[in-house]
Amino acid sequence: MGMEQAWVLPAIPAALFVLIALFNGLMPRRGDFLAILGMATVVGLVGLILLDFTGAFSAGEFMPDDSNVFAFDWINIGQDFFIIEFSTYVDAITMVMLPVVTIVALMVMVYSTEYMRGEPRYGWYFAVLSLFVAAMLTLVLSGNLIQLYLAWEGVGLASYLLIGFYWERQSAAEAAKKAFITTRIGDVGLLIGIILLWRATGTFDIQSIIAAATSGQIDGTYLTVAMLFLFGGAVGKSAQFPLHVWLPDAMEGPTPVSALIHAATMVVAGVYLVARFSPVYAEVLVARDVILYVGLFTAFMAATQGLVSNDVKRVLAYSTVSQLGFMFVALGVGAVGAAMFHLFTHAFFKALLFLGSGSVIHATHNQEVEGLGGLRKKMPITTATFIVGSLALAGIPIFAGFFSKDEILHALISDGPAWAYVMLAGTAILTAIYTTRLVLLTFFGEPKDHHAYDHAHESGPAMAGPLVILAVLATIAGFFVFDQVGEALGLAGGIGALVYLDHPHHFTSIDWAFAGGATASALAGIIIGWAYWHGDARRAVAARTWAPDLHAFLVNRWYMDHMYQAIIDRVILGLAGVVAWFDKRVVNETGVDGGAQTVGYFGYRLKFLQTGKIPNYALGMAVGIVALTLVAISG
Amino acid sequence: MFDRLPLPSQFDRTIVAGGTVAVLVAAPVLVVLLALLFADEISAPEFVFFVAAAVIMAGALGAVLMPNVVHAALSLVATLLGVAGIYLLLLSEFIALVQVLVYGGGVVILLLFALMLTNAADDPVVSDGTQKPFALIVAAIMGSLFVAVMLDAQWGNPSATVVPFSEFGARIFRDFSVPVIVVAILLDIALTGAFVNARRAEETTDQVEEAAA
Amino acid sequence: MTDVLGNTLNLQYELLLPEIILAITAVLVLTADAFKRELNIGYRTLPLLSLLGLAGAGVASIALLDTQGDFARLIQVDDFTAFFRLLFIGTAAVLIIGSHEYIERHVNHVGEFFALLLLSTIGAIYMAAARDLLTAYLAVEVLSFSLYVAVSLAKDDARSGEASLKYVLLGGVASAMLLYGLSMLYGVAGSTQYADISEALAAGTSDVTLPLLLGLVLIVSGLGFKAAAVPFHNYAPDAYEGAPLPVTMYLSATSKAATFALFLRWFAGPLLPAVDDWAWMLAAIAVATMVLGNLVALQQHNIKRLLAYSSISQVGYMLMAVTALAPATGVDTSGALLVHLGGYLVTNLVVFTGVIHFYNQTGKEEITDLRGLSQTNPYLALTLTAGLFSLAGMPLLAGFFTKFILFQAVASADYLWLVVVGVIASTVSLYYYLQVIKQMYLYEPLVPGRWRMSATGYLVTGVLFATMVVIGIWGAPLYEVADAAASALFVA
Amino acid sequence: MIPIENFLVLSALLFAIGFYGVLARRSAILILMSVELMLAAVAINFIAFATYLDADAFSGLVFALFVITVAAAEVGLALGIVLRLYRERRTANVDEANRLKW
Amino acid sequence: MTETDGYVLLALMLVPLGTALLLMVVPSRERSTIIGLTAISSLAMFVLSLYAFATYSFQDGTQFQGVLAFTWMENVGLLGENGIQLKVGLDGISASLVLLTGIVIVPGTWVSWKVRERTKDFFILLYILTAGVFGVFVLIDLFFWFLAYEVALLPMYHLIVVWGSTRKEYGGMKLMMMLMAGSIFIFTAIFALYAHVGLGTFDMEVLLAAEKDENFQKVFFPLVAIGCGVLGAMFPFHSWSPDGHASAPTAVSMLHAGVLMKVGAFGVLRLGFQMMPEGGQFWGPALVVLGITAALYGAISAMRQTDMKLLMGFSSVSHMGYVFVGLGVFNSIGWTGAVLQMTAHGLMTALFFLLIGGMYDQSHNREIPAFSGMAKQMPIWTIFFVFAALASLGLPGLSGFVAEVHIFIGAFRAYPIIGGLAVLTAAITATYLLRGISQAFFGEMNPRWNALKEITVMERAGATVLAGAILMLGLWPAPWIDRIGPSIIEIANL
Repeated sequence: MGMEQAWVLPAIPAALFVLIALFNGLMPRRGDFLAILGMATVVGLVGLILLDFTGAFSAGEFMPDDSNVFAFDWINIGQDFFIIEFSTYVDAITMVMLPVVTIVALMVMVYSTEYMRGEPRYGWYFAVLSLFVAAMLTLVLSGNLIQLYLAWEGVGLASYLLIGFYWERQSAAEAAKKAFITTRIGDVGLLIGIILLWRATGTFDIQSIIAAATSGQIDGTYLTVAMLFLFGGAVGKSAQFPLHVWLPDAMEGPTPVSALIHAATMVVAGVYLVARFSPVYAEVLVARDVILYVGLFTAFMAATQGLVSNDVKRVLAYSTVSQLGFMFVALGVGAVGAAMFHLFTHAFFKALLFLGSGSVIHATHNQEVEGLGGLRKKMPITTATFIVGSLALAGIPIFAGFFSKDEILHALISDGPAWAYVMLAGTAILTAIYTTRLVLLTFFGEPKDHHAYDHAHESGPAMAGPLVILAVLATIAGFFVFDQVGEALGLAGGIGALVYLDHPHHFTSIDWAFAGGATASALAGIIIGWAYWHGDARRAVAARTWAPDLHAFLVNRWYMDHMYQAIIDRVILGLAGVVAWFDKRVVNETGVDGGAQTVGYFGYRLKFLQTGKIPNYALGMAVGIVALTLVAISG
Repeated sequence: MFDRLPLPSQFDRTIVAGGTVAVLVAAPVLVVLLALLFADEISAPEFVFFVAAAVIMAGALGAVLMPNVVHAALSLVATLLGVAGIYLLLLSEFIALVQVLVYGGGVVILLLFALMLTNAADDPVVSDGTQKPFALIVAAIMGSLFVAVMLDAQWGNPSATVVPFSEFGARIFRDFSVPVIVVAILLDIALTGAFVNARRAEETTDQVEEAAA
Repeated sequence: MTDVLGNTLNLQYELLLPEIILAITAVLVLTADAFKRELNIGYRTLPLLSLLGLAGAGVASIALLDTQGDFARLIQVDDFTAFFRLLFIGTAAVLIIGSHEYIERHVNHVGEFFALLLLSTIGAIYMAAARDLLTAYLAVEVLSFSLYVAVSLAKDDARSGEASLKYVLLGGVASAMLLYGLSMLYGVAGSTQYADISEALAAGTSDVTLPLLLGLVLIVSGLGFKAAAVPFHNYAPDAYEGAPLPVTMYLSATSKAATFALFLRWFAGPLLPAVDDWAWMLAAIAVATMVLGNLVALQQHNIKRLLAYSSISQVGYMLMAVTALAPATGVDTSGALLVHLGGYLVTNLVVFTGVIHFYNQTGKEEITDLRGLSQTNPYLALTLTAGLFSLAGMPLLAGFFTKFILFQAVASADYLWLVVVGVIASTVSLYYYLQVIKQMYLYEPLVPGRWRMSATGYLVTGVLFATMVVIGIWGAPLYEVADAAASALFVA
Repeated sequence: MIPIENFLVLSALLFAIGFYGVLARRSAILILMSVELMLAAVAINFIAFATYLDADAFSGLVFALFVITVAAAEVGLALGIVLRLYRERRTANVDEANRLKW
Repeated sequence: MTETDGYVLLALMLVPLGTALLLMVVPSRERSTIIGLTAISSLAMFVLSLYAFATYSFQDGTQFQGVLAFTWMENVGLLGENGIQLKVGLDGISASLVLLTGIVIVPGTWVSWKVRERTKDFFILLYILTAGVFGVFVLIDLFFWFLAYEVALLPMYHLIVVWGSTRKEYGGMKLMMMLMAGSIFIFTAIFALYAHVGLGTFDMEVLLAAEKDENFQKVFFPLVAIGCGVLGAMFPFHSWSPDGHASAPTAVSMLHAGVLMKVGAFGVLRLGFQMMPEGGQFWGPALVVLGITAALYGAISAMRQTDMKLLMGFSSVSHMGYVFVGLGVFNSIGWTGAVLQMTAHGLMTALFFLLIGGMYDQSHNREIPAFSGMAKQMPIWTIFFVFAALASLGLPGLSGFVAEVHIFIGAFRAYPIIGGLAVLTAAITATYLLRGISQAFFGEMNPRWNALKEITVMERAGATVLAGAILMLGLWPAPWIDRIGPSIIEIANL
């Protein structure tokens, strides 16, 4: 099993999707075990490919030849400048994505067997999960932009279907629609970017495009525009400002889905895309700055929103948006490695957090912090793992988040503007604060809703297991930064070594002083949070009274959804109304019917020439003759 | 039906009226023409022509202008006779004869009868149509156009030839045999038409006969 | 035998056989009618007798198909004549078979009616056959006279007399105009023989240009009246509405066809040299006719009147072809016109026979009375629909093919703009045909319950329908015949 | 020798006058009379042309002859119809014979 | 594809026509006979079209294959050698459209078995229409081409006014009159072409090969574009489409939106661009502008529609707008995209109308706001509907994307701005479709519709057929592209 067989990875879940979607009714347990087994296989295969890759890598070849072999024409109308081929392409970035996707997916599926038990459309759920995995794997493996776009929309579709899983709830349906359309707007940019790149290079093959772009074949501004459009796609998928609004609403979906799609994998597709094209972005610094500022702003904004949200999952969603912002900041300064690293770690601990919250929700059927509290006694495992995840998120040393976030800040201070660093560091503190808040309000203090509290119970093994595993991963994932760790595992080196191939920036250790600062700030955040929210529950709502306007501003998500809603209602639908009116009145009634009526009216007038009186008729004839004669003689 | 045709009073009044009009119109014209004739300004045929033309015009105008239908009919007679005169002038006496016989003898009487049968006797005055002014304009334009056309053209040199009376019949039935047949059919049709229309509708007659039977 | 000018006159009377047969039959019919009590014969005898005569005439004209020649320089017997002989005889036969019930019930003086029918057929044929102005003129009058009379024959219908009066008075004016035009032509050409006239015109008429133009104007107007072309059409709708339905049919079929036969004889024959002088007149009239006919038809509610206006607009299309009679493409254009005439005749007969039988059943003639016909008599509804669609030029039916041929001929004669007008007009026409069809298919019948036509009705409509479809999908034979007939026009 | 124009002008005027009659009159019979005027004009034309311009001055004459005949026949036919209408409507006024319209 | 395969093309027309004739003699009460007959013949059509599609394979230099000609009339009047002949032939473009027709007619027939009154007449007209459509695609003699074109329109009126719904009189009349008005232009253009070439023949191959003056092309291309554009619902001649579709019965909407509108676009390509390339080049930009306007315009006004069929009508306008963009950009990619889009949109919209009809027959209501949570009541229906919607909004892996990506790329190749707008339109499409879906299918079930049942078996079967085709084209377009692409390039090179 080498890289050339990489196409098998998506093939398996795709097949399972068809199988389960059509026949889940006939299967025991609606075929969930099939999905899980398939997923497990995929994980194994990924391991094999990883070894194959790193083996070849350690053998000194920077880019193994067989990484891009599998390819066939999908569309070929017979003109060489327009051929769309499907191909798999495996390189370091792919190698980071593959384990993340597959492992988290596996965890989530196992988790779901308990979480989703008894749901209607249980089989359908697993089918769509498989579909998602297939699409995601295609996305990360695709060596061709059209193929990438196909997979890109595929994951979008899966996300749409899963967010709308509880379609009986209008809110869920709306959220699904919102998610799809918002990302779709980003995809418009993506597709335009793709076609613009094709227009300049005449190919859709990613590596050829990168080669062409880096060799300066393409005019600078043109390339900038194209890459910005491309980034538009990333903005949509990865919920960056201004298209971030869909992700919080996406929490309408089942929690495991949020863990897989809206935390670990799909939303990082944007990061993957930009990372994939990082050499090109290195050419167009304007675009890269745009990325930096977008990421920065998003990170900060989302963090502030996370501070006040009372919905466990939404807090996590905001934090996801914020963390994605971190990644884009890294990309914005060209620190691809840091970005991918953070993606890697974030996947694990954010998935962990979501699953944890899922466990809570499962136990209490409540996801408002106002109804929670004191659960640590009832749900020890969940609490423990959740805290681990939170620490990772907050960036406390030895936990994964610490290393990756540290990388980002480091890269930023070294290559970015100072104020940006300050802002991001502040955001990091905010992160620690809202994380603490969440943990406190959920697991500590007194239970606020005793009824829910009484029925709460620890989740069973199917859910607890993944939590533990992910907790472990969330703890150790950070160590992959060290080459030693990597080598110890038989890899060619740490994650940095993998990703920074084309950069000299190899690091074997981290700048402890700098790290200390980061740690300190994180701790400060935790302390602030503790100081404010520990103890009784009433504090939870205190913020509202402390700074009502600010609070309202934050709770209403900086009023951005309102703004968008207003735009949609006033501008777009208004325009649509105008157009519809134009079509009805002007085109149809005036143009078509009007024309017909005019003709009819002439007929109506003319028919009165038929007076029925002989002399009139004769006069008509006479006039005819006279007229003809006049013309004849004059002519 | 003769009792419905009010002779003589109506009739001689008509004659008197017609006569006076004719004299009043014709006298000055006649005088002028005679003067010209004796001054050898115009030849005898031309004299005749102008006389006839005057009669024709007068009659025609009378026929279309006179409010009294009977007068109109009678002035039509004048026109038609004048036309016959023109025919004579054109050396085709046979046609002239036919004209006099058919029109003077047949058509006009027919018209008069019809007039009487349609109550013209009781109120002989029929006002003209509302579109009279338009009619006048259009007809005037038409006439002037036609006249202009006639005067504009360069007609070929006159080769006045005469068809001897004797040949007429022979040639008609030789050279124009088909038209003769066709016109026969035509007359038949006209007869039928006049008959079916003038006669009252079929059933009634049948009923009458059945009643008689 | 020769005439004064030494032209030999051949008097083969067999050339006139069909007409002679018709005339004799007419006389027989009249006699039979006159003495029907004495001979105690029923109504049926008259149509049968007339049919017999028509059959005889038909046989005779078929026998004469390949005898060419002229009769005393007055009647030209050639393919053209033969074409119209068969066309007219056929039409008359169809009329009799298709509407004898109607005639029995709704027509006065049936004997005279049949006689007139036969005699007018002679007139129509001679309009197509004459080769001398006088003969042609008399033929015109024969046809017109019989129509004047026939229009007035509707039983218990106050409209009939009025219609007839309008027709006869305006007809008189029209024939006066025509005659004046002819006299001008005679004056310009110095002869009434087509051949001499064309020679004279070809020789050049520079010194009598205006009289010629005036003559052309008046001839066009006179014939325009007979064909019911705008602005000489006003009598037509009234006459159509007032007349008994079979007569309406005859007006819109034979009378029009004969008029166009005459058009072709004259404008493709003696008058062809002066084409530049008259083409524009006809074009103008054609456009006016198409536009006005179609527009006013949109507003009609009486079937007869609707069909009157629709046939007026049809005249417009045919005049297009006459307009396009350029010497170069003359044969093709006239051939196309003949094709269209044939198709139009068949279609028209279908529609009218259908309407006649509808009237026989219901005694109604408003468009709205047709409502629900598709349920009370689906066959008739289908027939009428097909006929109307064919009139509108819809495919698989005669109308499409003939119109296509007509238009392509006109287009090839560089009158594309005329074609455009024509196509637009025929599209407008589709609207009012659809209005009728809508009544039949969309609404519930006023009087539910199925009814059947008479056997002859089914026979005639069936045969005509079949012909219509055959022409529509296999028009080649018709086109070839028409082409032969047309080329006969140009041999002289 | 009288120039042919004279006759032609005469007939033209006659024709126009006749047409005026047709246009202006209201009694069917008077209209008929006007038509007769027009036909007379035609006949004059034919004979004039025949006499002056036709090598064999005959067809024109015959034409005129038949025109006269047809005119007479037409009068007969038309009068029949007029009488019928009069019987039905008690009027020979064409303006009142306008039930058929539009 | 050999000479003998020409008879298959002939059969494509004759089968429906023959079925119509056969039905005429079948007594109308014998429903089973009618159903059996139509089942067989629709299947036959499908098989034949599939065979034609499969056997067609491009060969250099020859555009048409399976050419088969019967002289209809020649050397008479103005007609010269081969004046008018019944001539059939297939190229890659028509092959794919023939297949489309074959696919659509099958479910069209199935769902029409629900028609209760005058079933027989319905099928007679439907099959005459189908014969016309097949004719347009396979006939390569202008006379018969136009004849088939009109035959395809002819039955429309009856089908709508007799079996239609809401405002059928208006809708039917408007549709008929506008389409006929459109054919005025075609008629004129055909005659002009015929007279201009002056070879006395309507044979398309001859006319294609013949030299045509550039000015002539510039003058008469617009006529074709407008004439066929009306049938293709090109802005601003589209207004028959929403009303017509809204009032037409299900199968008719399917065939009309699915196939007949494509006839229009096909006409623009065949008669316009192929016959008068220079004219096409000259007017291409105008067509592009109209197309993109239609695309945006249709999409935006669809946002405001509440009647499902009206929504689909405007959506069709929008999608056909893509087709015209693809045609107008005047490059092989765009043209390929246009043809693909014809197929794709045909399948997709047919599926839509099938589903809407299946629901309307029960509820007699098409107002989206009147519905809610229908997914509970009619899950299968919902799944198919969402599927169709995804295809319609150009989700990759479904037919829409394959076609649209060609069009986008072709557009970008010529006019990037237009291309951008086109891509944007796809997003708008997603908006109005998903809005409607989430409103009608999801959320609380509206108790008013408790009585509604799942769509019938035949409808499910039909929907499955169409959905399968959509998926096939979306995932593996090669069979289509291998036929369309080369033919297009062949044309482009001419």
